[in-house]
Amino acid sequence: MGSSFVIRRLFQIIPLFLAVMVLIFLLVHLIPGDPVSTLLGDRATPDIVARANRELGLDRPLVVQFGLFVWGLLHGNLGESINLKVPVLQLVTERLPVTLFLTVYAALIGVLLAVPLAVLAAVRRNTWVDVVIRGVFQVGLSLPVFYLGLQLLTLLGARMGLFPIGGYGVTFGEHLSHLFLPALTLGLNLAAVLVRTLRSSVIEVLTAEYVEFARAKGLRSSVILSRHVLRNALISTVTLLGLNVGALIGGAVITETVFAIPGVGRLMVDAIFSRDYPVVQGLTLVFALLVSLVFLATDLLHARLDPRVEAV
Amino acid sequence: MITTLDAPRARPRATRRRLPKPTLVLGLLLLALLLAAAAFPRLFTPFSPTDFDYTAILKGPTGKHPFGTDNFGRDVLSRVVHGTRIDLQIALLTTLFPFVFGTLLGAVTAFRGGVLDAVVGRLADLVVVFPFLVLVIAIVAVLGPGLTNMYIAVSAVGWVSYWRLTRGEVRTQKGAEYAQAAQVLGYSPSRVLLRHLLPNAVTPAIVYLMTDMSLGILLGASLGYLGLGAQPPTPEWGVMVADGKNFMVTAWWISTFPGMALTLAGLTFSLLGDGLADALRPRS
Amino acid sequence: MTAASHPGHVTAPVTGADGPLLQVQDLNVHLPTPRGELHAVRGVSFDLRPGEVLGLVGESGSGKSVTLRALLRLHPRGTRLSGRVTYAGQDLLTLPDARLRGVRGGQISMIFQEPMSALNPVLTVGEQIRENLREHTRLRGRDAMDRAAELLDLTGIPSPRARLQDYPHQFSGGMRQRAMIAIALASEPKLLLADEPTTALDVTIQDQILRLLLKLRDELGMSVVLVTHDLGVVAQTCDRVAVMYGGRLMETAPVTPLFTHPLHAYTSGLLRSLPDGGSGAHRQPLQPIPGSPPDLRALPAGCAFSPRCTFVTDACRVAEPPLVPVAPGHASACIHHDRLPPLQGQA
Amino acid sequence: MTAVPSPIPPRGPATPPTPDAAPLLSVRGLTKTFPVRQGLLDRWRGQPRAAVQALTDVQLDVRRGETLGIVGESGCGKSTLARTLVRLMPADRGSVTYAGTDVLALQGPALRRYHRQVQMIFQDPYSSLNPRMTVGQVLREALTVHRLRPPHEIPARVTELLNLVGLPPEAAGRLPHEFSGGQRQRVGIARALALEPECLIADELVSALDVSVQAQVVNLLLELQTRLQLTVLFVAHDLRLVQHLSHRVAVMYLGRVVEIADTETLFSAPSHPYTQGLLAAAPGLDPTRRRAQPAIVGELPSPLRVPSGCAFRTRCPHAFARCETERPELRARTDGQQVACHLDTPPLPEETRTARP
Amino acid sequence: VTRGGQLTYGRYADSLFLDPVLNDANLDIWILTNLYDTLLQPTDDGKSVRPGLASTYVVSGDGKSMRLVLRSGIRFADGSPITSADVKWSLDRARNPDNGAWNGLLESIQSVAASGNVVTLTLKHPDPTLPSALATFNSAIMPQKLFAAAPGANDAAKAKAFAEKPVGSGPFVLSEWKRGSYMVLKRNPYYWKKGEDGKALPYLDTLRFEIIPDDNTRILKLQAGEIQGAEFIPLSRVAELKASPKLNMMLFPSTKVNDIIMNNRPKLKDGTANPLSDVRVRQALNYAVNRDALIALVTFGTGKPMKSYMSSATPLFDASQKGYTYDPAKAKALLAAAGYRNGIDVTSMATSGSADDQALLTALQQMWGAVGVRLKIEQLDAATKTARYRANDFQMRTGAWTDDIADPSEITGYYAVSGATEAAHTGFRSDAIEKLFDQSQQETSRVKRAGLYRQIQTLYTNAAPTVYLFETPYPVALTKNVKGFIQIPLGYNIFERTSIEK
Ligand SMILES: Nc1ncnc2c1ncn2[C@@H]1O[C@H](COP(=O)(O)OP(=O)(O)OP(=O)(O)O)[C@@H](O)[C@H]1O
Ligand SMILES: Nc1ncnc2c1ncn2[C@@H]1O[C@H](COP(=O)(O)OP(=O)(O)OP(=O)(O)O)[C@@H](O)[C@H]1O
Ligand SMILES: [Mg+2]
Ligand SMILES: [Mg+2]
Repeated sequence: MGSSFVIRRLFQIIPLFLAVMVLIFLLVHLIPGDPVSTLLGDRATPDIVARANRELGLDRPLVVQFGLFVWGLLHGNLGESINLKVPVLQLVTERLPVTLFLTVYAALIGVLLAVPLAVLAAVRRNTWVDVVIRGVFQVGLSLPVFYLGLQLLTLLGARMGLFPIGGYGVTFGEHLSHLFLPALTLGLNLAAVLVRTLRSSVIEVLTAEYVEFARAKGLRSSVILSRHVLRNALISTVTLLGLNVGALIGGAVITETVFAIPGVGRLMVDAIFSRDYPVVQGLTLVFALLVSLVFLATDLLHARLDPRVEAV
Repeated sequence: MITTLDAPRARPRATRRRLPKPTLVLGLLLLALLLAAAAFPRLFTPFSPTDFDYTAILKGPTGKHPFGTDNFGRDVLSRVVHGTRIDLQIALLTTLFPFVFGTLLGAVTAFRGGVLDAVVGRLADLVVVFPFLVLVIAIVAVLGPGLTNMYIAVSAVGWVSYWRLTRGEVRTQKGAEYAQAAQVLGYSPSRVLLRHLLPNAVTPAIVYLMTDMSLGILLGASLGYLGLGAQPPTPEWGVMVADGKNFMVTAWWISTFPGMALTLAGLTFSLLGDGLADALRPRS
Repeated sequence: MTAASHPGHVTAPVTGADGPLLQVQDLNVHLPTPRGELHAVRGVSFDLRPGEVLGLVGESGSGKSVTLRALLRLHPRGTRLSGRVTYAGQDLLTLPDARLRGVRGGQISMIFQEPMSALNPVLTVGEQIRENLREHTRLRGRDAMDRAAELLDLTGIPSPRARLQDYPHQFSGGMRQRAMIAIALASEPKLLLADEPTTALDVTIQDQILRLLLKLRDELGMSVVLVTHDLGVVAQTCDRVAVMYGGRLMETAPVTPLFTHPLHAYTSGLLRSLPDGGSGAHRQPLQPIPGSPPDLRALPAGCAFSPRCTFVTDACRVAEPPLVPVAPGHASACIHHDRLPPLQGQA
Repeated sequence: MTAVPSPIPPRGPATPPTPDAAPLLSVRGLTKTFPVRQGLLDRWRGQPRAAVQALTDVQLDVRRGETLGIVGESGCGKSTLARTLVRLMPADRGSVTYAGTDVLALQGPALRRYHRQVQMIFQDPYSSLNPRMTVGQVLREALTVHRLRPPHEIPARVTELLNLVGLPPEAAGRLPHEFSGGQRQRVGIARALALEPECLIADELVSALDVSVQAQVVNLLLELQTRLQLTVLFVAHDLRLVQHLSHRVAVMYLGRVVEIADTETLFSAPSHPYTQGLLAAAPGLDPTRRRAQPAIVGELPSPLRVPSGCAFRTRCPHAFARCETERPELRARTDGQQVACHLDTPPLPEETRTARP
Repeated sequence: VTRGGQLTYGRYADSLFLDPVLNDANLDIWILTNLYDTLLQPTDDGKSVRPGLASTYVVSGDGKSMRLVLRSGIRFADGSPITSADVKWSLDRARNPDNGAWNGLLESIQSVAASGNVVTLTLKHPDPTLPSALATFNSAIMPQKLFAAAPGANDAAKAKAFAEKPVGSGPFVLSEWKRGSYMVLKRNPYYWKKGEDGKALPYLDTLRFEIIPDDNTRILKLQAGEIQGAEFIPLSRVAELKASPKLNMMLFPSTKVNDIIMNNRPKLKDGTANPLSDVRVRQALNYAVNRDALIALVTFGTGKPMKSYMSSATPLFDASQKGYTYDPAKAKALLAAAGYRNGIDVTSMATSGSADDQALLTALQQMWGAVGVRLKIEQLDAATKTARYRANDFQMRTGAWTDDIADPSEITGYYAVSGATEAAHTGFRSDAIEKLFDQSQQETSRVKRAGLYRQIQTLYTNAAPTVYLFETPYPVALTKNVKGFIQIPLGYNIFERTSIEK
């Protein structure tokens, strides 16, 4: 695989980014309402609004604003939040790690839950074990994130006092314990998606001829499961994870609200609602970059796991 | 005239009239229940879903109100039952356009390939790198909240999955010999595509459609939580769950029953999806 | 029960050992299917001498693979097996799992039709060979490495040490089949079960692989059960042949008599339906067996071949004829075996 | 002969077509490559880097009324050739002329007319029929789309077609999965015949069928060809079948035609070392005659990296320096045989067949 | 009282900009006085003022100047003394018409003179609201030197930098701020005010604000003891938390009024005729509201009916005001009289995602439906709603108001007087009210002002430019051991006397 592969892929991201940029710029500026009105509240007089607009450069033609946005971008400047009056880059560096932590944590929990259970369900397919596993995850798939989150929070957090309620904490250990419930919430949702697909892919692997060949070689079941089945099942897991990362980050928007986590998801929603253009634009680009990188990482990981991918 | 060399051997009739799978049967039964609730809500409950009853605010489940009442004294059962219509509508309308458009586009781009395929592919990339919910929120913010705009927003994003599924399937099926035969028989591309390829390539999309329907309801709920979904006093399950969350401690029934309805609908669609996957698979 | 446990043998050409290596008696396999059990293998009996290559032929769905897999109990969950499979004095059908594992891949190895799907795509060929060595030998580390290279070399793969690091997809079809054979040979088995090992290959490669099998048989003295539906392969490779139809053995015979004097209507029909392969274009009608291969769910009463048989009489439809010895080393389940016309151009 | 009653009265050998007639179908310099793409998710797919050389400068003629057999190892481009001839695939280079018209340039109605004349029948009995259409629908569609019969005559024609391929009329109401493999191939043939073509291209028509059924379909093809004066391109890898059916045979290796000759010549005096090896490698039915040595050694090269010069040189026992640098062209030998080999008469491999008891 | 300790207080959203002059939002305003001190301070009931950094203030006889004397020994949180120059600079900055949205409160000041510890304000005209204005956040006294030392080319840039780590003279000083997550305030050791024990306030060592947007989560954290106080308890949970033995559920009186703001113009923005331009229709809508039921449904019994456009906690609220009673018959009659026998269709904008707006409008739909008014709810996100409102492009909207200054002039200027914002964008205009208001703005006699305001309130109620709904308190829940916290009617959270008892 090599660096050329990575470089080529990175180059492909550039036109995508241009498009994302134009789209998001148009989108946010099409939204009725403006940041100043929102900021200043009902009572601000037209003078005050006009002055604020002038100060923020929002009275200029859209094309000029777009040009300035791109110009800033080229200089590594994502602009400054109208609302919070801090550079967007600062917001991103402060909050992105939180969301990343949450997303990775959730993905981990989701995979750790889904993989063994999906394998179990596949091995015991059409028995009650299978039915129970699939049933439970079906429920998980049908419940809104915020509902699931609040229920977990009430039960495991408040009633049983097992986990802190919300927040992010300061140390790594605190992150782990604070983010456990939100990560579990997201992870359960993800696991529900994973189990469905993974189960059938494990069944497929289990009936593959190389598994039969492995049995014919006299290998014990544990070896067959861990070496032959799981490794292949992981390939589809990785692909699926990659494809779901957008949804995972999307789900973080609501989870972050419920669990009072200062991540980019909540920031994004707030920014949309308050028409904080620079924040929306900056964050969207960061999101897009992130998702693209995740796709790239998925591909690379896939290529590592599956030697066929790199063929030719 | 060549005489018949061997008598065609029809498979035993049982093969054809095979009973549908239990999953499909259960799914259809549940769907029937949901449709009945949507069509004739009054059969299930005498109360209006929107009328207030100041004398019965936040009352727990009783014989009169089996699911209790909410903070306006509205009967939760009748709100859940009347919500069926809205939620089935959400399930349908959040997925209908993406399904039809995405599937057709997928079929056409896979069949045609070339520039069209590449352009649509880039477009799909664009949609995919945006976090789904964020994009939907942004679009709803542009258009204003409410179900109709939610449908528009979801459609703008949702077609990609169908496009991808159908495109992949058509690309596979395109190689199948029956499809090549249709081309060699001199059929027009549209006939080959619509009459031969699409019916054989649409199954994964239909199966996904079922999952997507429950995802649609969930999305409605999430947008409801953010205030962008169904508007009051419309009884919509997701919004009911969201509204009820403030009463989760004091009046659990307000959010629990709509939550169960959501799960039931999700289960229905997923059973139907599994069942349809079986039923639609041509036997060979 | 049939009398098939004592059909005679061609003298095994290589080893002089007497007594069968493997003895299969009245093997029955009931497979679970969504539409109820399927009786896929019905009372199959045969035995196998050391160093012998037995061909198991028959059309698609006749039960060849199921028979072969049943020998090692490689059947789907819910399958019912009955009968006896005696190997080295033990019944493989009742052997405890742990001991069976030692036989599987150790004493008796198996190879499959599709090398691409039988090799795990995500493990290197070397890993897949060493896996077998770890299970059945005491070789570890370097030694295992060396042995693996040796095995690849034995199957005729050039620069074997380097190829150990390759993944199956980096091999060509013929090399994959060789690699699978190398894996199967890792434990120096006494018996190789080969399920259509060359069907997916080109004739020139098929030629090489079959030749390789015969060479290994000669060098290592192992026996081979070769499942195939290609009569040419049988003619070129096997010492003895068992013909299956509808889950039963129809005829067992040394290879030459089978091709010259088939003693079952089905075998005869099969050979007759093939183009005779003279020197030029013939463009004359062939002589097909009418009808289509049987559906195991709807077998006729009596002989399974009776609906397609040109020699059928009422007697054929009464009961399934047993496989009985009809000539030295030659057994047939055809009650009209003595009334079959000779094959054209032979005899 | 046997006592097996044959439904088709045996005939004498079919008269070979007149060799001097202008070819019905003529292929010149046909070349086709498949770029191999790399990558995982479609959207990130990169630029083509390598290409499968499926057909290289293929050159052959098919005469009216004859059966031309095409043999060769798997992946040598037989199917690609067949598909290119019926315009299922565009060619990179070269020309295909059918009765004087340039096939590769046909468009719209002209292409439809061509398809009425040249039909293809397919290998896979399971995938060559639309699983959702009954046999009747399949045949009716062919008849209606091309307006071959007025609507009221269509049912009768469907029955007639079914009859032609030996299926009963009630087969029209069944779905493909209700038929056996051999019957499906008959349906496939009926579908092709619905257009009343002059030329049939049969790609591995019977390869997927059981031996006992193969002969049924082969007989049907023979019968139809004689009755309807069809020209047939018979693609197969079973040498015995090809030998039985074809007037002439073309041998392909890695995308190239290496030898064409009439069947008699090719099977009795193969000229190209590959043809020789191929014939030798085919397992004969006589257990008493076994060869001790492999017919050809070495693996088939990857079509992505076709050897320079003569593609067969890596496995050829007679290869010499020129084979590596210069590609041998297909040249006519005196007896109407065309061979692509630098050696005029490569020695036949020595007779290594050994008799066994 | 117990001294020391840390109080963690759950807020629903984070502050935005901690500059007293340039800020815009309640999120800032309501905690600013913990960081910045003012010359005067509002009393706990929010109805009058008391000395702050200035120990005394005297208004001249003609009402055209004010003299304030600074306390001695007062210091900023960094230990530097507060001088009258700081005061002059701060007030000049606060009243600069180019600065922020609040400079109008100090509009009457002609000039500020500082000498020694005396500050003299010269006024353009007598201004009865000035003491209140000097007790308002935007007149906070800031350290001129530190501000000038902040990086930045102009006032705006410096303000931005300064507000990241502000230093004032309030009871606390900002020590750490992680935006959107938490804010830590430390005790200001130089604070001048003394506590019950005679030692300097505040009692707490640390005050920590945690940002917890979700109501339920905030409550769960409080119940789990992870935080000691939580603001904006949903009113639906008040009864439940009141019953909790571990918590003090506080309902602090507020100046918050909840109403429906109507467009009184004859035509709507899209050109259609607007029935709400008829005073009878507007009155009918007021009569058709069952406020008691609303209070039960929407505020869960915590609110009280509005009797005037201003809250009963606003100074000079006229206790004799009756507002509107619930009288559907009269409402129908008025509608009929206005010619709308078949009822009318109206649309109200609501803030999407606001459970209160939803509950309120759902209830109003029912009540108005009973008299033939068909209400359509149009949910818009806050930004769109504000933009539409500001452009007068609406028919009705949910409205809420909280006073920022302890004086009725602010709300009156916004609601009743057709200034720059056209009487809360209603388009309502009453010459009588305009005249009375002008008078009241120069009237220094509290009694006379009260009389003027009584007339204004009566006139306003009769003209009914808005639909009166209810007043709601500030619901704050604290653990039982938290003492001395107060949220005054203006919304300020006052932690200076808060302590955590053992
Ligand atoms: N796992 C299974 N479950 C159910 N039925 C099976 C299973 N495996 C095989 N069968 C059925 O058992 C019968 C015998 O199958 P088997 O695979 O032994 O045939 P075969 O002779 O090997 O044919 P082929 O030449 O096609 O490989 C067939 O009817 C097949 O459909
Ligand atoms: N659509 C395609 N895309 C890429 N490569 C292809 C495609 N079709 C065929 N090929 C490649 O072209 C080469 C020739 O293939 P083709 O199918 O013509 O061979 P064949 O002679 O018909 O083989 P077989 O006997 O296995 O049917 C092969 O290497 C094949 O992998
Ligand atoms: Mg088999
Ligand atoms: Mg082919």
